[in-house]
Amino acid sequence: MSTASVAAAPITAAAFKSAYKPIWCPGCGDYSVLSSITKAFAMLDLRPENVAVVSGIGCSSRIPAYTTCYGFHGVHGRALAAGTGLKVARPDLTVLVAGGDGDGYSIGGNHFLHACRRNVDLTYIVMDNHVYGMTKGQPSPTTEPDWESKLSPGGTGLRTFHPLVVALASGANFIARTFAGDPNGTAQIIADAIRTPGFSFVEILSPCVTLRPEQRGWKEQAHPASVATTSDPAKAARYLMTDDGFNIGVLYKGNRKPYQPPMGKGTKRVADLEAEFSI
Amino acid sequence: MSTASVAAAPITAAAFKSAYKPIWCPGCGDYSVLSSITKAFAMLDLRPENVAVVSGIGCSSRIPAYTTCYGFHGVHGRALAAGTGLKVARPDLTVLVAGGDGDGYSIGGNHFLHACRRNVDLTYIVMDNHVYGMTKGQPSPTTEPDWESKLSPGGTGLRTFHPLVVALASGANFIARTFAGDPNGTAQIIADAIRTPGFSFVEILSPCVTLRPEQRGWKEQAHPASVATTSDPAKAARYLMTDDGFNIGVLYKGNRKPYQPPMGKGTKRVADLEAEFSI
Amino acid sequence: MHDKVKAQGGRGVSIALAGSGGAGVMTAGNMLLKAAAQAGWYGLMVRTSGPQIRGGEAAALLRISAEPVECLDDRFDLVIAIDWQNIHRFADELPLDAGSLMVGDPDQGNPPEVLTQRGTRLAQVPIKKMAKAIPGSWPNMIMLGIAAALVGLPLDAVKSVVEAAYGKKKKELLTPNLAAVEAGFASAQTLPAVPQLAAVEPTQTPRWLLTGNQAAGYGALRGGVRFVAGYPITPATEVLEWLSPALTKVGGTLLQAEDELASINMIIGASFGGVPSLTVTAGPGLALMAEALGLAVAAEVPVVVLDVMRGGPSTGIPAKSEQSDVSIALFGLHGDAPHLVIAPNSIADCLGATQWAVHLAEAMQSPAIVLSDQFFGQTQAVVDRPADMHFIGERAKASAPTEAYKRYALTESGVSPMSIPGTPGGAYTADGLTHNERGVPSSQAADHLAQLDKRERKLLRHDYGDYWAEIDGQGEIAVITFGSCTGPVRDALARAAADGIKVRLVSMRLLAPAQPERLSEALRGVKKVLVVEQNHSGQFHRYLRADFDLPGEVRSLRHPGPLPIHAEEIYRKITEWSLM
Amino acid sequence: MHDKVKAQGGRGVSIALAGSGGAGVMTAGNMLLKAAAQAGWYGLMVRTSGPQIRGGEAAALLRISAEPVECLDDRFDLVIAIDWQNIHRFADELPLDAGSLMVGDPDQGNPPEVLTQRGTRLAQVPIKKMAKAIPGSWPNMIMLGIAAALVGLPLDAVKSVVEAAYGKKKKELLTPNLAAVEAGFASAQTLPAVPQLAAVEPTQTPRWLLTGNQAAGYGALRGGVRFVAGYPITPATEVLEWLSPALTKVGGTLLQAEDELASINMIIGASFGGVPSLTVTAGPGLALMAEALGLAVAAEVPVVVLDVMRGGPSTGIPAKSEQSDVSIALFGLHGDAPHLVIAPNSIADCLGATQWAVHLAEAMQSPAIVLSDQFFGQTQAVVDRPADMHFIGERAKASAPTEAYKRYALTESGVSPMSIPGTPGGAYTADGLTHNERGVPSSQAADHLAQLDKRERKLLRHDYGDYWAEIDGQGEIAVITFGSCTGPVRDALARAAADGIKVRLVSMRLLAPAQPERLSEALRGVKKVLVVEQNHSGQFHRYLRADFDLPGEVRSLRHPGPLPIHAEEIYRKITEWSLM
Ligand SMILES: Cc1ncc(C[n+]2csc(CCOP(=O)(O)OP(=O)(O)O)c2C)c(N)n1
Ligand SMILES: Cc1ncc(C[n+]2csc(CCOP(=O)(O)OP(=O)(O)O)c2C)c(N)n1
Ligand code: SF4
Ligand code: SF4
Ligand SMILES: [Mg+2]
Ligand SMILES: [Mg+2]
Repeated sequence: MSTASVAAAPITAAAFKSAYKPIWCPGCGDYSVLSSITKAFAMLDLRPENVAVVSGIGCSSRIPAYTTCYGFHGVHGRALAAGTGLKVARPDLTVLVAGGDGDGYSIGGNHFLHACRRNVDLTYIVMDNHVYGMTKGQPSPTTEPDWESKLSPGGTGLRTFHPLVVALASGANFIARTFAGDPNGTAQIIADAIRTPGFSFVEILSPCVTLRPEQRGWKEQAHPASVATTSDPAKAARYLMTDDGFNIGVLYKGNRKPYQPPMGKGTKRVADLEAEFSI
Repeated sequence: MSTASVAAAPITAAAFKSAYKPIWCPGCGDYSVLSSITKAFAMLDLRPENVAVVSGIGCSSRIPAYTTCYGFHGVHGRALAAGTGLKVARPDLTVLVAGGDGDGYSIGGNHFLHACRRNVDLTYIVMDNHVYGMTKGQPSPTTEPDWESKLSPGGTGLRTFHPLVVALASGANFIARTFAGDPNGTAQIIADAIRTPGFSFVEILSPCVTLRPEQRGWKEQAHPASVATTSDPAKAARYLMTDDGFNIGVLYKGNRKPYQPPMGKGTKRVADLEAEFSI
Repeated sequence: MHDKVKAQGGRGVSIALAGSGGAGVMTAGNMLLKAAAQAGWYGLMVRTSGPQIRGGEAAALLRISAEPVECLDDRFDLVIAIDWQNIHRFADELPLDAGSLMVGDPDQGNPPEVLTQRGTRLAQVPIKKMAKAIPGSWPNMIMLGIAAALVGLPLDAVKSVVEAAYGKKKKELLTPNLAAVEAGFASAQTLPAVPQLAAVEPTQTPRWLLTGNQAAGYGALRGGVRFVAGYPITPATEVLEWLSPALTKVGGTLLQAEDELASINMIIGASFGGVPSLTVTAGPGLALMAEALGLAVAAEVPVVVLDVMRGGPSTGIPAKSEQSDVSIALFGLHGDAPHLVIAPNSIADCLGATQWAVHLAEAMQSPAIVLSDQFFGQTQAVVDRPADMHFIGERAKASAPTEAYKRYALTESGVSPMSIPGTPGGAYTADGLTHNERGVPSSQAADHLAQLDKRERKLLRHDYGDYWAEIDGQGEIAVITFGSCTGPVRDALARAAADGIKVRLVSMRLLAPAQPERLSEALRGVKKVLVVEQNHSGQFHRYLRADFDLPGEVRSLRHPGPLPIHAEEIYRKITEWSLM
Repeated sequence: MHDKVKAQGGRGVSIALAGSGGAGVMTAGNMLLKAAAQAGWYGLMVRTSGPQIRGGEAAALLRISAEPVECLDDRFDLVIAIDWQNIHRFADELPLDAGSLMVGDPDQGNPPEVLTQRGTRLAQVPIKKMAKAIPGSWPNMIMLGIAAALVGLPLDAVKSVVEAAYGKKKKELLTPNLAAVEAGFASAQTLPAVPQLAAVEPTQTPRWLLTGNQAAGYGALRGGVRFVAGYPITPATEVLEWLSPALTKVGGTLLQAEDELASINMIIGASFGGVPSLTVTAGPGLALMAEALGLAVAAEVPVVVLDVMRGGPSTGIPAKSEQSDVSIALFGLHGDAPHLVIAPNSIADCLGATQWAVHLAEAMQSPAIVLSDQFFGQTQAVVDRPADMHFIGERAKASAPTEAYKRYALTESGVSPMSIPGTPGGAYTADGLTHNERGVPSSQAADHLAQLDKRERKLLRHDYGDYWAEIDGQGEIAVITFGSCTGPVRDALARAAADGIKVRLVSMRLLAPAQPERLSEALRGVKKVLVVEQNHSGQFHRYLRADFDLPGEVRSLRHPGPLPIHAEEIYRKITEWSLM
């Protein structure tokens, strides 16, 4: 985590909410996620100008402009790359990368793998609704194999993508799952994720009430994880491999050193480098 | 596995070796891999015309033209996508996808994830030399964090990518590691991989004697896996998480049904579809 | 209703139905179009809505006519609004004038100033109250009735569409909504008049109702495509959604790819396997496909990429039309990478052009990019059943290759018979590296040049026939355009013709390879050339300058999306210029 | 040695050192160049090798001259081969004639017919035997001595380079190899003559020895770049390899990305954070970056992409030069996406042009593509120390933004001050969606047009000064070129001038935005224009047609890589044409 600017007056969650009206459907889980994020920022006593919220494309990826932080609404699937560049170049900022399951696990899968592995001090939030919301209802990697859509009549028949297991396998240092229906719990976990050095991954079950109305039922399915947070990858692996997809909590927290190449510590002037070319 | 055309005369490995002289350095591990592949094809009594070898870009990715099969030498990192399209469109062919660690785990990471998940009946071979050979020595995802190169003086400091764990986490149905220094064992495992339905992944430790001469020492390090092949993902996960990178053998073999959408089983003529547009 | 006026010639009548999202204006619009279609009229309907994913505001923009129509008109005769919520956001898309009529519900307040300031007449109908009075009915059905009555669409035609919609499954909805349509129809009798539809006979020849996205999908199948991989993107997704079940029916298949890089490489792989293949995308996805398209050029693997253009650059305006992917489609590949670029020039032509693209791609073993756009793709239109052009994708295959088989043989036509995996004796490696005739990598200047020559030659030597462009009319002024500007240009030219001004039309279907001789031929005697396109930087105009010798004085008429180029603008430009 | 002849004016002498990979021809070539440089000559050296990753065949191609040289000559004066193994593969790259001299080792057989058939003289030196006779010495040092002697390079100069190389660490190697150099030098005294280097004085002004890839890296640093992300690709990797340690020294950093999609998005992210950023790639990688470059245009985030061009399309010929990414660099983005394209015109200018690109990108908050190529990138040259142009990357920043801060304000210049994260009150969201002045997404036609206008305006209004092109000479014939064709064009023009034919040179450094007025000005009075470029389809020529009005008759001189366009071809074309 980067040093939050410590200021006199405590800051409120409201101070992180912008005046723009979200384009989200009434009831969309992403409203709660937005609340949780702003709460987490307030808990950490951050200042909006020292936080950057970086996203890709999708309903969920609209989130940056709904905060009062610096926002970056990039291209589909590349939020983690943009966030990585930003954080490495500006280690003083708190960088939160956010987006959807399509953005992060489908087109963005490679950056997800390598962000976990690289372990730059970022927090990555995926608002997972098991569907492509923005493009009106195609299966995403986390969509159940039997979910019917125009594009996949009869269902995809594909095994779902297990984000937490993949995150662990590729080296994420902090792995959690939350449910948008519990904004306070989610806020706590996001704050923990930001506080924890290195790459922190928070998968948030965030219902798409429009295209997947049955996800309203998630509030019955989500339940606290039955095991405590572990720092043993092998143990976490075994547990996560049999995870039901609704375990809520911080499931893994490692001790890997964050990756931060030395930026701004150079001792030479550019002109000093000329020597190597001189004849 | 697709039905090998059963022919009268048994075929030899030599029948799968083309006349082109590889561009590889003397001593490169990829020569042995080529031998193993051709041996495996012969063991399975395949016919060259019914096999397609698909690759990306890299030293290792030059392999298609060194066989007498149909070859596809595509763009860097996308071999699995090309192989997937080919196999789904032409389920009668045996499709072997092959390449390097940079091609498969760096630029090609997303296709690796999704090929594992999709479970099309392909065999994917990675000739892993922990380096970018073709571009003369930059670190790949599997390069040790302390390996020095011009691009990463002092080493990358990054955790290595664990291909087998990621394959398991994303749903590969067959996961094995072999060592190029054991061409017969490797051939056996490749044959097993091709025979096993669904997506089979074979990671081959294939030394780059030019850029990583120390890899000649791999022959001392490689050792048979201490556990038997399992079909329990949780067990495999725990084992692979603590794997030393030199366990040789088939480490996981699942029973997932391969994904093959019904190609060529249509019952309607194109003209029949007009009805839906008629006023 | 006051004095009935007939709508002017082919212009027909233009109607906008507006209201908050969920109020059902799209349903009403669809039914109106269908009713008109069944009764013998042509027409089309554009859907437009606000940024909200659901809800927000929406409008159905229709044009119905006795003659075929290929674009919206410049102005609307009639706007009916269930409410005025945020309708100002559509003001640009709703050109009204003093001759137009707005019909609103007095209980929903007044229309926004931006609409009223144009002097448009306003009539009031208590739409919601009327619907409330018929329990179980909806305001949009009242609206449907009003619209039908005002433009002169027979009540029966509308009722039979409503019956077809609710008659089977949702019977309890049928009676009240039929009543609502009738009530709306009746209420219109006292409203000020708008131009009425010219009479038509029920047609004997078959007509279709479909979108350009569906037409393109169907064209792909007609051309022989049996493998599709794609990644959803607005406004192209519906092509994939239409093709997915359709392919299964005809013995093909569709894969949803993890991204566009996968889509394009999947179809190249499938086509290497001998199966004609296609993907569908929009600008951002096309950009991601550029690298692999170069592979398809170099390895000579036929594939078709349908690009349904939308507002750019970057994410731009995903749900609105713009012709701004011309440059990337023509010039967006690295290296010298000649390929095919084809643009349909009407919604119906999305079928023919896509089919042709498959045919050409296969014939020349080349990637083909089809430039459709959001207007074509998502607009529903009534069209004459497109004849099957018999453009079948057929590849020159090496049927009995021998040991000396040269995959990239330097033939005179430039096309080298391709051996398909499974064929004994024909094994070779398809390669993106510069190679010799056998496909063996080479960095020799002679091999490089020979293969570059060959790949250029195969595209240049092909006989594209008359299908390369639609050419119409005579005169010393010519308009050159392509794609969805063709409709407004045709409208403008009809108006000019009515004024006695003769103008030539060249709507180019084949953008690449450029056909400079054919264009010169088409423009013989022309002194003034107007280039019409819907983008900011004049991409088509610059391409014409680069690859053709245009005669006389050349002017560019263009603006970016989301607004279409109106016939009026073109007409004005032409008439002004013709007077000089 | 027989009669000494001095090399003709600026042409200097051209030498090729060839042999199997591992024989050390590159080392010998490097030492020869360094010795010449230290003794006051200019020169350059091109490395070429076969397809093998290691071993195979290799050649060092040198040109050394008393005057600055920017390209290889059309022909070689001297070829020395340690062995003739596979050297026929380089035949195209080794133009010889009856005036040339081949020196070979009689124990290694004869030179290939393709070389001897040109009537070239052959001399024999038992190179390997001579080396064997000096235990611990290598044949390439014999070769070095022969070369130095033949072209008239002082023995001392060569010896001091050898001393510097082995003197410190590998002392045991020094004595035998010095002896080998001396033996080679002595053996040359009986060989037929080749033209000798014109005498030079030791220079007072500083000279550098570097490749274009190093120069570009250093230019980036001078411009202010402090963040680089990149993915290895031939022939661009050395830029990254040079920058990685260099950035650390000056307080910046480099990330190796997982792919090019990551590289470009990483640098956009870093630049959004206020840090001038760059990536480096070649054609295939540039294609992958096209989508995100559109984002940088729309969101107005300055970034620089250095594209070191190689043979295309697709994987093409990775290690050879070609100017075939002109189209994709200029037109490869989707939507209307104006941006900067800059081409260095010499190895030294890789520094200045890259630095300028950083400066322009930052000044206009725009992506800039720098088109270098394999020839520039991987050729080592002796150049005058490039002066620092003081093109510093400086962005207009919103230093004290208020609540009403408009990130995308419609200013007259088109440039809107940018607020950098960390600045209180300046928070906004950088967006690739069409947006209004505040950055709020909008699909209104007016906002779209205003922002498109603004982004076009900021590029067009900028004063690029004289740096936009190198313009030289007078006359009614002009040659327009860019990049690495500039060297051969200059050589050709010098020959033409010697014949009394005046030709104007325009070597364009700024390709986009196009400067049609400036070019017209530069071409005033010109009647014949020759466009010179190294690609197959005339990409530069087509761009000139599209965006400029060229005076008089225009001809295109071009061919694809891997062979450079030779001065001779250009000279012939010009002289022929000047006679018409
Ligand atoms: C390169 C590219 N491909 C495709 C799209 C179209 N697209 C926009 S959002 C989206 C998926 C959104 O799904 P998800 O990330 O799950 O977000 P959600 O809308 O569900 O929150 C897609 C495919 C795009 N904008 N860019
Ligand atoms: C899009 C693209 N980016 C980069 C490259 C350059 N490139 C060629 S091969 C290669 C890496 C090869 O490494 P690996 O896959 O491990 O194969 P190896 O050579 O080690 O067998 C790279 C980066 C390329 N050809 N295309
Ligand atoms: S479509 Fe789904 S994900 Fe998108 S805003 Fe609506 S409810 Fe939320
Ligand atoms: S560089 Fe390494 S991987 Fe490449 S051919 Fe040589 S030994 Fe093999
Ligand atoms: Mg989603
Ligand atoms: Mg490797």
